[in-house]
Amino acid sequence: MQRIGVFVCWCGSNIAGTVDVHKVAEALKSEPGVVIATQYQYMCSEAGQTLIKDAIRDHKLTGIVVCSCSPRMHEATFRKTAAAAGLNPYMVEIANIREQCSWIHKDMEVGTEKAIILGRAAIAKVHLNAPLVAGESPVVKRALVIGGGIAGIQTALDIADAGFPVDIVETKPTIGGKMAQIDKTFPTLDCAACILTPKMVDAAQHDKINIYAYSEVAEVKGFVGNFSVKIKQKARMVDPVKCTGCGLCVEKCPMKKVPNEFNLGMDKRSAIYIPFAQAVPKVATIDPTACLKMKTGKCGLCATVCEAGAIDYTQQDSFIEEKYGAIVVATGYNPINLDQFDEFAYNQSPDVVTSLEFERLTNAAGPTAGTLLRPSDGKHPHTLVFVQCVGSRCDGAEKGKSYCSKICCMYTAKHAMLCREKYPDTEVYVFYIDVRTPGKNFDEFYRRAVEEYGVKYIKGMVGKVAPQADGSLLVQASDLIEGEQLKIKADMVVLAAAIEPDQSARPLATMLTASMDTNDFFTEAHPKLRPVESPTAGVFLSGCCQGPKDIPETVSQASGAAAKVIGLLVKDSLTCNPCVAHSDELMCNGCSACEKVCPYGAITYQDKEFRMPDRTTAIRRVASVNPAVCQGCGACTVACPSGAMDLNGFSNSQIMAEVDAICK
Amino acid sequence: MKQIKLDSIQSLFKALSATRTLYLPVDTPAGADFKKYEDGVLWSGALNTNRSAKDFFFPQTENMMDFKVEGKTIEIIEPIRPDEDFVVFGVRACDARSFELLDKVFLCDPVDTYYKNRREHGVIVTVCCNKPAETCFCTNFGIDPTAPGGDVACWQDADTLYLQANTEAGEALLQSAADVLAEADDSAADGVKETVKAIMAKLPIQNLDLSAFTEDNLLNLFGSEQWKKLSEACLGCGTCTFVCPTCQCYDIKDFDTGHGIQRFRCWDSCMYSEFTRCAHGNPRLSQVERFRQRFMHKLVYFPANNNGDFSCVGCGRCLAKCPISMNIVKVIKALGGANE
Amino acid sequence: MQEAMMRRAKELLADGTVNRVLGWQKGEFAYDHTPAVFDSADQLEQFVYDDFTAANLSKYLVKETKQEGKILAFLKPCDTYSLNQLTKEHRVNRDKVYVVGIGCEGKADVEKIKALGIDGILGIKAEGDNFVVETLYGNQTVAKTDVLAERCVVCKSRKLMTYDEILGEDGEVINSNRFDMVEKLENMTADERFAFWQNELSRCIRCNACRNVCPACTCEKCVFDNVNSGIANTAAADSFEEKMFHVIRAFHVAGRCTDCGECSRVCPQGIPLHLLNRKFIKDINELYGEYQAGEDTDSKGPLTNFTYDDCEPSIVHERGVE
Amino acid sequence: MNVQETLIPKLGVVTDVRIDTPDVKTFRVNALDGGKVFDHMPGQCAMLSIPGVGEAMFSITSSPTNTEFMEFSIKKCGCLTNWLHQMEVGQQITIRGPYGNGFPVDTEFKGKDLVFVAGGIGLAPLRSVINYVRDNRADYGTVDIVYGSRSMDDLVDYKEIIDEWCKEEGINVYLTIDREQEGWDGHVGFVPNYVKELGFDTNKTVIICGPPIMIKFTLAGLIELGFDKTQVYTTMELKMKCGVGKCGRCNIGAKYVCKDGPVFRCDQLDEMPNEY
Amino acid sequence: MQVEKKEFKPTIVAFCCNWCSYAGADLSGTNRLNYPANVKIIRVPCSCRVNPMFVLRAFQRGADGVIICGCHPGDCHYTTGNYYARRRMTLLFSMLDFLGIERDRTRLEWVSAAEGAKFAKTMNEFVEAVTKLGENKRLEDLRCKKQ
Repeated sequence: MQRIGVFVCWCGSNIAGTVDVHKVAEALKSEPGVVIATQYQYMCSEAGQTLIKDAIRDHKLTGIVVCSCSPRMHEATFRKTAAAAGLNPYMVEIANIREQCSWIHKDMEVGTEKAIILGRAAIAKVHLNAPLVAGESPVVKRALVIGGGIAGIQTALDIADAGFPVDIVETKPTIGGKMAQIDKTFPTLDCAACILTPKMVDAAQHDKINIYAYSEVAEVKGFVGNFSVKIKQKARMVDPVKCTGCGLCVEKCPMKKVPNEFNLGMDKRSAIYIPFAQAVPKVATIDPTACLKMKTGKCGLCATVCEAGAIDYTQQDSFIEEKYGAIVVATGYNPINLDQFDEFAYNQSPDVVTSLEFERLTNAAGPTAGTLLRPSDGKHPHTLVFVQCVGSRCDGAEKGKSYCSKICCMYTAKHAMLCREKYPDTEVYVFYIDVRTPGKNFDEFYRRAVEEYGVKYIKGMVGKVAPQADGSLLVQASDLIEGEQLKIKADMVVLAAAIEPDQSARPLATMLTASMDTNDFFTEAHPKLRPVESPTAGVFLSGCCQGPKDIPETVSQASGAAAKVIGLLVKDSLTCNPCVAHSDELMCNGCSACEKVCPYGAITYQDKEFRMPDRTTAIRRVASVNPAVCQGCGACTVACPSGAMDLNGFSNSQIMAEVDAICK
Repeated sequence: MKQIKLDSIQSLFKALSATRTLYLPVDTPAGADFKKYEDGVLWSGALNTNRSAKDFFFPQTENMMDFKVEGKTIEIIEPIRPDEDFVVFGVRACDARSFELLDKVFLCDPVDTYYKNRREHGVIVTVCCNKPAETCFCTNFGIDPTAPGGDVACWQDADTLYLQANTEAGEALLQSAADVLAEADDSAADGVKETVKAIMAKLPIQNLDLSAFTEDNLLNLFGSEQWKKLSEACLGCGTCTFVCPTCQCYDIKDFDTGHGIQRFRCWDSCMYSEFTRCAHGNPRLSQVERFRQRFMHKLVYFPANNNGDFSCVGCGRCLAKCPISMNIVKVIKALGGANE
Repeated sequence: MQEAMMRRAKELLADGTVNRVLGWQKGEFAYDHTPAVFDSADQLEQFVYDDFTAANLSKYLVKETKQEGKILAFLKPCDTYSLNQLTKEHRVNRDKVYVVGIGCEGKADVEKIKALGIDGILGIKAEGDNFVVETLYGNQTVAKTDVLAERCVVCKSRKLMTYDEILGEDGEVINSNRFDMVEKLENMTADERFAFWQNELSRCIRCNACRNVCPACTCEKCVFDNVNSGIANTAAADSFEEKMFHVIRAFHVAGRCTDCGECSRVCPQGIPLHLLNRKFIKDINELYGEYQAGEDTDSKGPLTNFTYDDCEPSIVHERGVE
Repeated sequence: MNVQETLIPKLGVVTDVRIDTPDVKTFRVNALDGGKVFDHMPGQCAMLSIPGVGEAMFSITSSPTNTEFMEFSIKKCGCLTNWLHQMEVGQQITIRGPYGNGFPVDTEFKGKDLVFVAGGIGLAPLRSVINYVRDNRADYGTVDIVYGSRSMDDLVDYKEIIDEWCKEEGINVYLTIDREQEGWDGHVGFVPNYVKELGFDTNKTVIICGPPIMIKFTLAGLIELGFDKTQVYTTMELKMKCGVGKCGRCNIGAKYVCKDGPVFRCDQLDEMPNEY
Repeated sequence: MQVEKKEFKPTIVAFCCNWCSYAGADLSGTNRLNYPANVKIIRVPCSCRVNPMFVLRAFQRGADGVIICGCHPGDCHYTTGNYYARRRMTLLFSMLDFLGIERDRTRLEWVSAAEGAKFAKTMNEFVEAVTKLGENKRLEDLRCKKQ
């Protein structure tokens, strides 16, 4: 039985105007456990708080109920008051008799009666309150960034500049990501490499940044402030420390017929390779599926020519374990596979290319050294057709994505414009559903493409691209504005393929217990207010893994995520919300229902030995809640059939006691 | 002996229900159960009801008293005890015997006044079982369904019901329905009795060897290895206890109604894991122990305290209703022979 | 079949694959077989398998897989759904069970035989499509289909969902009309539905047989047994409590119930409890897409899942009869 | 007496609360109009209840010879006892009883030398007998009391023991605690061992109450000393609901603890199944 | 003499999530938007904290209507809580309907922190609907009725 004090606030006339506060205090005095019930003009005032503090001490109160304004207003105030008087702050309950009573009811009798009932409910609840102590968990002052594209690099640089060590894990042999493959950037037409590579170098040279290239995250354990991550370093067959990146091995490698993924397979590379000239780390990598030595055991030429002695054919995948306080996901995107879009003849003609391939074809470091040539015959194309929304905004269709890929309108305008600028003899058509240009200088950019560069924008969809015997492509399309069917004989067709999250995102999300939407984009903690955080505490989102975005947006989100990470890492420890779920291990079935509904991944299972009722011991699978991660929503408490899961501060019995008090 | 034609049996029910509440077995969507007689309610032809007739004297839940608690003071409000006279018609011999067994528990010192009060207000009309089932084994406990007992015993042939008062209350009851009853020869029901006796002789569960179940053998039986195997499939539900006419364990609980505390008692089952749990532990932690308790109670403990009377009447309800078909007959057969 | 099963059980015991066998033991009568664990070939002489071995054995595996060694379990198709669900919920260690799946053509319900007015059953022999029932009052012949258990009449699947080997023929998922009764109730007026359930549930004696037999109800401690839960009760003191018990129980197994029908089979008062579970299954199928609990061991159950465009609860107003 | 008087409780009021140990309090209970709620014999029990919280059986700690009030020494171990421990003077409770057989103080014990062996809260039921014997001193022989607890602070009724029992002629008090403790210069060690060390004359009658494990080892020690089980009495505790042998809960074999017990002679226990 | 019939005032329990609906209720107070006093609010962290047990408990203890309010789908403070609540309550309400309990006794409504007016309107509508149904008879516990 608690010793409860009830404090009814007048709030001037705000409450006392329609609630007879004296009567409320008088009525609540006879409730079980109430040892003092009093009223005062302003409970939140210095004098009011003193009254509460004195009562706590004088009457040895174990719980207090304040009948006043909304707990959203002054719950924190009165908790502090209680704490100051030596009472656990979670032994305070507020009965909201202002916003939810005096302000909505005009009749004194009605308001008073309701206030008494609300007071009773709060008393019934406080009877079952238990003192709660906020736990603390230490923060490891190191961040992990997963993905080394522009998003990851920017996040890492910002965190590192604030003085915290950062590791970047990149699955490719080099960082740089998609931006490294891009030629120019809209709307300014800067050279992508010119602005990206310095950042890559900055990252590489930053004493707080450590890059694990050609590596993957293998396992994530722990929680905010204290993640433990296992990183798999894939075998490169080249010692990255010894390798000087001289490129001699690449030159001498006899196996030179490997499709070059950096150029999207449009040219070949050798079995030992450095993806591109500005790669970071600039270290060679042996492709074991192509290397003659690895496949047949015969060759070993690279080892012979390597002066640094960096080649090591026996190298194995290795694992590193590291602790982090925060994890940033920056896994980026890929264009979708176009196998399902047969109407565009992508698989039938080499002259039908994706926009990213087109980037490589116009890039000075690309397979054609920057000259726009048709992949099929290396001739200069004259008529180019750009098709927008290939796989984007396919609502209801069985193929493609329902969302807008966001960047296609602008890069297509860029491609079309560059085409016309470099090769004025070309005719450039762009087929679109809508042109979406909501960004700084975006619409101006698009209008320049149309007005200054004479790109022919046609609202309509391409129905079919048919390769012709003469090597040309017959594009059949409809012009929705003119209402006519068009047939265009094109030399090249460029498809603005939809973008989708990288394949690695889904398994990573599982490891991180971070939630994803149906398109495999990571969900943010709040779509408006917490767009750079995952609902899983300590996991942050940067770049296209959260949704399609262009470079400036990516960079700003990257910096945003970095700011959040820094905000976390500057703390020495995290104070946990004590109103979290907890599992009664004796009743837990280990069925995983709670784990499945937890948005934060706060619930884990372990096999524990128990003494069973029949005097035997048994190993049982039981849930445990990490109070540092749990946010206290209570979803698990209802998912749990046995009632083993309960929520501090809002326990089953507390809520039922309130129900009982209200209904009686 | 009195008689009435079956086709005018409704007039008997009307007459009986005129002065008191009449309960009789009525068909429900699944089996028969005792229901209050109202116009047009038909007497079920079923051999036995799903629930036993013990409800009438020992209902599943019964309000014992109320409390008003205010501050430090308590007020005890005694319940209003039902004072309505009632008659239960159609009780079988086995259930009729169960009342005698319940009496031994509830009417021994100190008397349970709740039970006693109901018992004093009830009149029992039994009916001879014309078509015993394979699950019937009442004869093992000395019950003769052709002499079903109660305040009034009845026999039924193809078209007539014969009634014989056994007690003063029974006489009074028949008197109250004298208008619809005709006189009958005392031997009128002998034919029915003979037929039933002949059928009884063919019942599959007869001559159960109960000789092992004595107080002397208590520790032997208690320690038997058989319990583990017998109880292995037991689900720990309370079906057997709740359909049993002689199970009488109860719980006393308080319920906060929001405007007072109601103290009620309700059936409880020794098969339930919570039955003996208390603040400092539980002496019967496993289902084996609980299962053993139930059968030891029926076959050994109860007889030890009650002149050797077994606390089973062979009604066969547990045989028919146990979800896993484990029952007292299987237990008797397993243990009866196993011990000297 | 019984012979084949006994033979196989003895083989598997002999070669050490398993050390125990979960099956059924011969009863007192022709129809009252008890689930049992056999640990020797000798004991297996008591093994029985026929039209009356109806109990779903999967729940026993919760307890049994905590013991040493592997156990052989003979499971009917509906039992395998339960086992899958239990495996999914980590209640049963699937590695410690050797499942011999047995084809099933449906089980007979002795209550249905009795309901035909056949009393004093001394023996039941299967002869082709019929049962010859020997009784105290003479022999009678009934068609098997007439006494098929209700749950088997509307059987949803005769396909084994998980097994290590099969004895007999594996069947198919059946497009059954198991929701007919639920639909019939849905089409009644609210008053009629209330009257129907009032009549059914008022017979409940809170014996907990439905809960204790249910393979989805394997809680370490049921909320209704836990004095601290605030809703614990042993016997219903008011008609509200039966409703509370059955609604909450149905809710706790919603999305997990495999519709094995054990609850209705064991109810001593013959309450069609499976209709409550089936109502949830029907709702889930209609509102959230077809879902059959026990079909697999890794899918997310409908109540631990959602989509952004799920219907609102107000849909209740738009369906069925007010 | 019928159940109307036993199942329906009487009202009592707490007139004094004494803190004995950190988890044991002794409550003095009177009828609402003063005096005792009912009379009882040593070793008998009563059902105490707070409506809405619960009802449980407690042994009556005070002696029947005390005509003014009853006392209950209650250890905090569950929902109801937690609640009872929060009670203040003036709190009403419901009480029904007396239940059980009690100790055979007027028959078997008469004229005998008595040895009381208690551990922890196990002193509660024995205190009633001890004080009864003290008040009828002439009827009994010598009295030895062996009482042990985990620590000095856990000795119930320490004050009464020191101030009254120890000072009384013909009563020998032997106190012991489980482990060495500052401020304690008495015996240290477990009760069963201490009993063996003391080695009582085997014609005495022994009354034991305490944790089951203590009873078990003390009994074994007594038998070693040459005692017969018929000379040893103990008192049991099980879950009880009705107190009148009808609710079916507290049976050990064919005996109901609430009615046939709680006091049993140790040879009787041998005839009962080991289910307690 | 005319017997004055006491006007039926239903007891309504409203479970409101802390972040949206409870704030919405506060706002309707701040804006002095009237709704009947028989609505009593219980604050829960999220609509997904509402256990079907609580709803039944309320009816048992004498509530005539139970309403659950949470953040709009997509706005849940805990991102997904209200989606679970939506499924749970849909199934619960459907089951209660199946048992013949009046549909208008239960309701789930999404009310944001800005929707003070919607909160008041919803409560007014709900109280009106429940008043029309009269006393809760089908899910009552006779013991809890006021004598």
